[in-house]
Amino acid sequence: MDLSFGPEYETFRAELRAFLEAHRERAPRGGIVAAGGSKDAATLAWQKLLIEHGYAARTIPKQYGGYGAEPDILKRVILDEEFARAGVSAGVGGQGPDMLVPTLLEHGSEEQKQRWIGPTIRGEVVWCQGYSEPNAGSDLANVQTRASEDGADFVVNGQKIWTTTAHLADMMFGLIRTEPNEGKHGGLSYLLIPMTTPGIEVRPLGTMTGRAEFNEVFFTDVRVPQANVVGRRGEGWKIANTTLKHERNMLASAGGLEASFARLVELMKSETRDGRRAIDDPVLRDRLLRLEARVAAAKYHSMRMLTASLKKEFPGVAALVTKLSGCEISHQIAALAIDAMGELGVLYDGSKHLRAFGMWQFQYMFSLGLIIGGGTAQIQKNIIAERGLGMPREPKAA
Amino acid sequence: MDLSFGPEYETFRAELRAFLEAHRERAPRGGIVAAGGSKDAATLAWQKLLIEHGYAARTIPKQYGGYGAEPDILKRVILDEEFARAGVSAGVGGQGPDMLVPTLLEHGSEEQKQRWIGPTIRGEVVWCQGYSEPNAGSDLANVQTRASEDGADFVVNGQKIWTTTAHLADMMFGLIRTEPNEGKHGGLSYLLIPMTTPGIEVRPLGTMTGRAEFNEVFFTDVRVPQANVVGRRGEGWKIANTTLKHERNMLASAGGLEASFARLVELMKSETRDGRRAIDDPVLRDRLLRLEARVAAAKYHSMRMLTASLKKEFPGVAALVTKLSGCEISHQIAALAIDAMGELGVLYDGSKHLRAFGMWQFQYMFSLGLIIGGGTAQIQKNIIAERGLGMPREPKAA
Amino acid sequence: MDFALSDEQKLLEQSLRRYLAESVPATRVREIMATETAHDAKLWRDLAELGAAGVLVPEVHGGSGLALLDAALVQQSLGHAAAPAPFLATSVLGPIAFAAGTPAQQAEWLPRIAAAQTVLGAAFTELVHRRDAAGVRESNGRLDGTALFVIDAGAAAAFLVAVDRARIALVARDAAGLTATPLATIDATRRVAELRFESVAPAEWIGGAAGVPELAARVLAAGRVALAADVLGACERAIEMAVAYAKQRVQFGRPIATFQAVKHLCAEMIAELEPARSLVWYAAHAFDHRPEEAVAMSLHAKAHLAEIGTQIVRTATEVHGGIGFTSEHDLHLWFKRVGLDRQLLGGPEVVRAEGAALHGW
Amino acid sequence: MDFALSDEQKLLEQSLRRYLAESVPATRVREIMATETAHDAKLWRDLAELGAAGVLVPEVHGGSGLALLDAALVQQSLGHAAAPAPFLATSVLGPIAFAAGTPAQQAEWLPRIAAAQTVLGAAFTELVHRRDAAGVRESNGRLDGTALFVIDAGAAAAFLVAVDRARIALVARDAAGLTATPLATIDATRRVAELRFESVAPAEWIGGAAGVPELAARVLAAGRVALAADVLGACERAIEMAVAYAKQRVQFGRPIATFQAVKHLCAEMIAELEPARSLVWYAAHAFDHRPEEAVAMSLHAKAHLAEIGTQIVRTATEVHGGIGFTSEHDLHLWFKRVGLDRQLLGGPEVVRAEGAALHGW
Repeated sequence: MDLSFGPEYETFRAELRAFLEAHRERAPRGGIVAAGGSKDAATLAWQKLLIEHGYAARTIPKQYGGYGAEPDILKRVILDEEFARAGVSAGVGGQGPDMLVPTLLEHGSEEQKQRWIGPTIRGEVVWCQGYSEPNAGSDLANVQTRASEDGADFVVNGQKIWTTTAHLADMMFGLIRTEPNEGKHGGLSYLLIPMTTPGIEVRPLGTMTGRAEFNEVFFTDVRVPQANVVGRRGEGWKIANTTLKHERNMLASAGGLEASFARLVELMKSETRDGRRAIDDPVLRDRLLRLEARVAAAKYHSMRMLTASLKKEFPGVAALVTKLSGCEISHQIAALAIDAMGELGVLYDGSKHLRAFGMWQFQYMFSLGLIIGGGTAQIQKNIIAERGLGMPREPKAA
Repeated sequence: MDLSFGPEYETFRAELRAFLEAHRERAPRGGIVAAGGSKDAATLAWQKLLIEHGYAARTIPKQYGGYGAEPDILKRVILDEEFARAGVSAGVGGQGPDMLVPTLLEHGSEEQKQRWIGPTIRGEVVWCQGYSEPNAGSDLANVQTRASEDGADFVVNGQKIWTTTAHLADMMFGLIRTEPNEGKHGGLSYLLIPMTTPGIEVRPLGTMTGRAEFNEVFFTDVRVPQANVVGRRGEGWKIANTTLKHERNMLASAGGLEASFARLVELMKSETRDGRRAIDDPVLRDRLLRLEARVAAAKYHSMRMLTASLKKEFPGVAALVTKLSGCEISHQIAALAIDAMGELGVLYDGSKHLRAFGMWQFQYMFSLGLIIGGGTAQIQKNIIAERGLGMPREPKAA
Repeated sequence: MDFALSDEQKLLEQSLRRYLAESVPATRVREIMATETAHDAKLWRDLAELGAAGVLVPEVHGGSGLALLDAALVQQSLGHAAAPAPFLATSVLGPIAFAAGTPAQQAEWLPRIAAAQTVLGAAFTELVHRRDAAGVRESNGRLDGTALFVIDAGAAAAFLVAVDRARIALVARDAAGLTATPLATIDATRRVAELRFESVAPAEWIGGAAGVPELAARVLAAGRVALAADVLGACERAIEMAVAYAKQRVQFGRPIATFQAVKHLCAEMIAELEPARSLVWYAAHAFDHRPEEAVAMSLHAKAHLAEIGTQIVRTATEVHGGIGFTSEHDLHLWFKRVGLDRQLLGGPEVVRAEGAALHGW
Repeated sequence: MDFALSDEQKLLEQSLRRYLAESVPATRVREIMATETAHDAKLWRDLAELGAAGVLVPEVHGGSGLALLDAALVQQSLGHAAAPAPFLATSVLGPIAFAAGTPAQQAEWLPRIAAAQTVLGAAFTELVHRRDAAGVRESNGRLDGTALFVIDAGAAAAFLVAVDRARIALVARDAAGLTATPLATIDATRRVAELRFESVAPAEWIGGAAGVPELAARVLAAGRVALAADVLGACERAIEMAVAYAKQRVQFGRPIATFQAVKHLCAEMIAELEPARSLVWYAAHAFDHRPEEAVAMSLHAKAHLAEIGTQIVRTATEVHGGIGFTSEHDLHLWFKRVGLDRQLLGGPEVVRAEGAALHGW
């Protein structure tokens, strides 16, 4: 356990602060949330600057356009802290840099790496993820979107759902059934699909939050070169599972909880009821303290998991539980914020008196969507019990 | 919805109060908890007096030794309230009067009714229940204790567990496998077994509470007349399920929660921390109010269910959920009491400073035992979902 | 004596549910909630014909002259349908308040309520607490200040307004100096507003300018029981939807209703709901028949239903998986309805603190 | 930098676990807890040989000179074994307190702690709060009053005693005027007592009669982290037992581990425990390396582990069904150990209130 910030790190932090101070005017607006689809000139220029200084694409090898540094959690922590403190965009994020790039580094051909990693981390190519389907929600291996061979191409037909940023994306990485005779898991391939291909239609999918964070994507005779398969044909299920593990570095998610908790504290200091601040209500305050402990646990747990992953150690069941708790804590933070505001907490949609643009209700609903998404909590628990605790699978139905 | 206490009921209450005032010295000690195994002269005399006045065995037909009154919930409520208020024993209870007698009334032969109901309600014959076995816990139909025929008798071999009052009981009503070829459910009979029969051994079973509330009962070549089967052979499973429905009238259990909650309030008014009463701590008080609502819901729910059962209406899923919540509330009441006492709350075993003879820790642990007992909470939930909500059973394992 | 709904009550509930199922399905709810006031005059008149709008109005004034339990059953049915109807303010809080009114007030308003010829809004939040700088004060017969979170304000022709946190005034929507501003909430099936008073002359005081002791406590108690009943109905519906969906949705080759985890989620929902239903019945009954318990029981019902309701609509959404999170699917209507119910007239912590104070704890 | 146990720490943990598994199985725990003091001199000496008793004692005094994280790992292993050993008072609170002592005190006590040649009890409850009429006061150099819930009092040769809720005195068990009365708790693996002082001359003050600023906060923080670690170990064990039992117990013709409901109970337990482990590590680390966070993190660790610990031992009991409720089965040893840990040095509500005050909230 060594969390000391030695001189090297203090220097790193000081340089970063100076950099942010000097250049913050060049950063795109919109705070620290990494943009997932914005290709305006300011964003691309800012990302370029960040990569040059090693503040983005930090550990991506130089030959693919990254900064080529060794992984270093403490520097990762410092980066998160300082961008958050400065309230400055941390550059381009999203499913391309966070999910596709690690997958290509592990499974892609040299040609695929050369072609896609650079443009992706620079933000020039935006990706969306095509996993879920109407009948492949928690049962992801039930993917029905299929590709038949036609010369050097695949011809894809079917439908994806819950596809974030599909309306902005240049490319999709998705699971497609290419081997109809190979059973549920063995029949899938991990395919890279240009979103401009004729036959692709993107429709926004409204959710209970009232915003369209997701899309449906329809494929009708969409031609994709067979060369766009990552890894081998029929290995898509295995590769997608690796990608899921890469899903958004865990520190960032814990950092999000910390930031959200800090906003909750501010809220509870400013909202009043009969002139008394919410934070002075002992019952609400007790809930606040419970959450603070949970946020701290999530934060240090993510540091522990990241350490293990950098050391290539297998942390066992401990690695499987992060997802289950993160969204739940976010939901509970929002729930407390709403209760602290009382009737003000149910205002929405640009109402007069609305706090923080309705962020809290949005978070309350959206975090529930996340609890459901990416494999429902029920499936997560199966995985924890079976893979993590070695409990036997349910017997197959007769 | 008619909960009015009309003149008839006020008279009933006044008479009862006068009776309790006049005769309370004749009641056995030990408060209002109905004795389940005490056959001392004072108890039997008290029970006789209660039956004569219609304050016990109230709705049991006269020809079987009861008072023969029509069921009347409000009088039942008044009885519970007034015995509780007076702190006087409500007479003989336990598994004989509460479970066996309703079963005999419904399924017993005329001879069985004549023979057993009178002595049971008078407290002269004490019963224990023989359902659970080491390998038939949540899976009750897995009963292995078996009876082979030998002339007019059965010869019983096997083992029961979790048998309360077995060490005091004259008789057991139990599930015994009499039809080895009839499958899990169809092979059981509901058998009345004299506990004095040679070959029966009762061993106390210690629990985490530190007391022996339960027993194990071992059967070695125990001879029981075949005439002691209630209903028909092989119908034991069906009959036992009726008995489970009779299990201790539900008002009493809600009444127990109310009494326990009242004690909790008293406790929180007397326990202090740095001179401040527990009830003045807003966080503990909030938990108290949450529980008060739950206790009230349980109380009125039990009145609703009792009304339905007296009208012979089927209340559907609503009837299946009582058990799940009752023990849980009891557990939570005790948990709050312990937290309100802090370190004093973990004292036990006659320690100096111990509150209420350690009742709260006992309740905390024992209610957990009850949550587990009588079909674990997990099984209860299956029943609620399948019988109550019509959800399909799990497919059989291949 | 018995603890059950009467045959008449069952009939009322059945006829309402049948009407709402046929005439106000979710598609219709969505149409009504998309209008400016979320008010459907025909639906409102139909409710009058079914005896719902005037359920609490004395027969002499053209109503059914029933009790709060009956009103709670109506509210529950409305919650079950997520029906946009100004029942809470107009048909529950209105008649309860006017019961303390003058004969003239009663004669003027109660028949119109029973016939669904008017809509009332209720500005009672201040009876619970003040948020921000809200507050309506009276001085020299004039009202000044702001009332927040006015219930059923969409199509209201007049407002019942808590003044100085104790008295209740009746103010016409078009009174000089009164401005109503809609406040958008998560639940579009009902309309909440802010009222701004600038030297408004109150049309009337309910029970005289000096106020009626206990009137504030009475309207709050009735309103809270009604909100609890609304949650009850909404949760019934959410559970019905979850169970039905689980039976038809196939994953891993079988209906998800066969998975123990899904079953147990459903079992936990119903196990919470059924005792809560008994509590709501009793709280409503106590309002008319056990006055000494009425306030305490209204607090328990409100707080308890808010807590379990929030949990149930969340669980129902989880059982649905992704589809329950879409705006296309109807489930979120109930999710949001419960969200608003939870906070109106006091969130659960607030209500429990009142309960403790009532006990003298 | 890394957030992980060092190889040395893993080794320490492994050697302790191996020793405890072999030498202090539940059968042995039951034997020791049945004795009057629940103290096993051999076990205590063995812990010294394994470097556990002196884990916090500086090397110059014969200890390992390690940090609170190492001590927490020892405590966690003891919790995992439900081992009866006076580690908390003697080896955690003792060295932390003596660090503020005089060189003479250190030279006298620390080597004996490291060698397991003595046992200390800790009367620190008053630093948190007073229950009943407890309280130890100093007047003219004499101590009077009562200290409740003295930790590890069974075989203690001397007691560290909070006086006037701020200073810490060291009093020999056989001091004139001191009476120790055992208090029986649900957890028989550790012994708690009441101390009665009647004009007792304190043997020593730690850090002088004027007291050491922050010393009280420091011992409390260390003690709370250790108690959190004890819960962590106990819960690990409870989960191991539940998972193992579920794999072998057959009902309805298959191991209950194949039932989704049982699986999910186990998944929920471990999902709570693993992040909590990271929190305990950090809280222990902060004690030595992030002084500005040390107190806050000790409060979080104590309260959070108490809450999830109570839930986990309950769930583990439910997974076991009836057998887990018997005294014959060992599970209740951990159930009760967590029950005592929850309340010692402040229950969760108490600790969270301190946390809020620390924030200035």
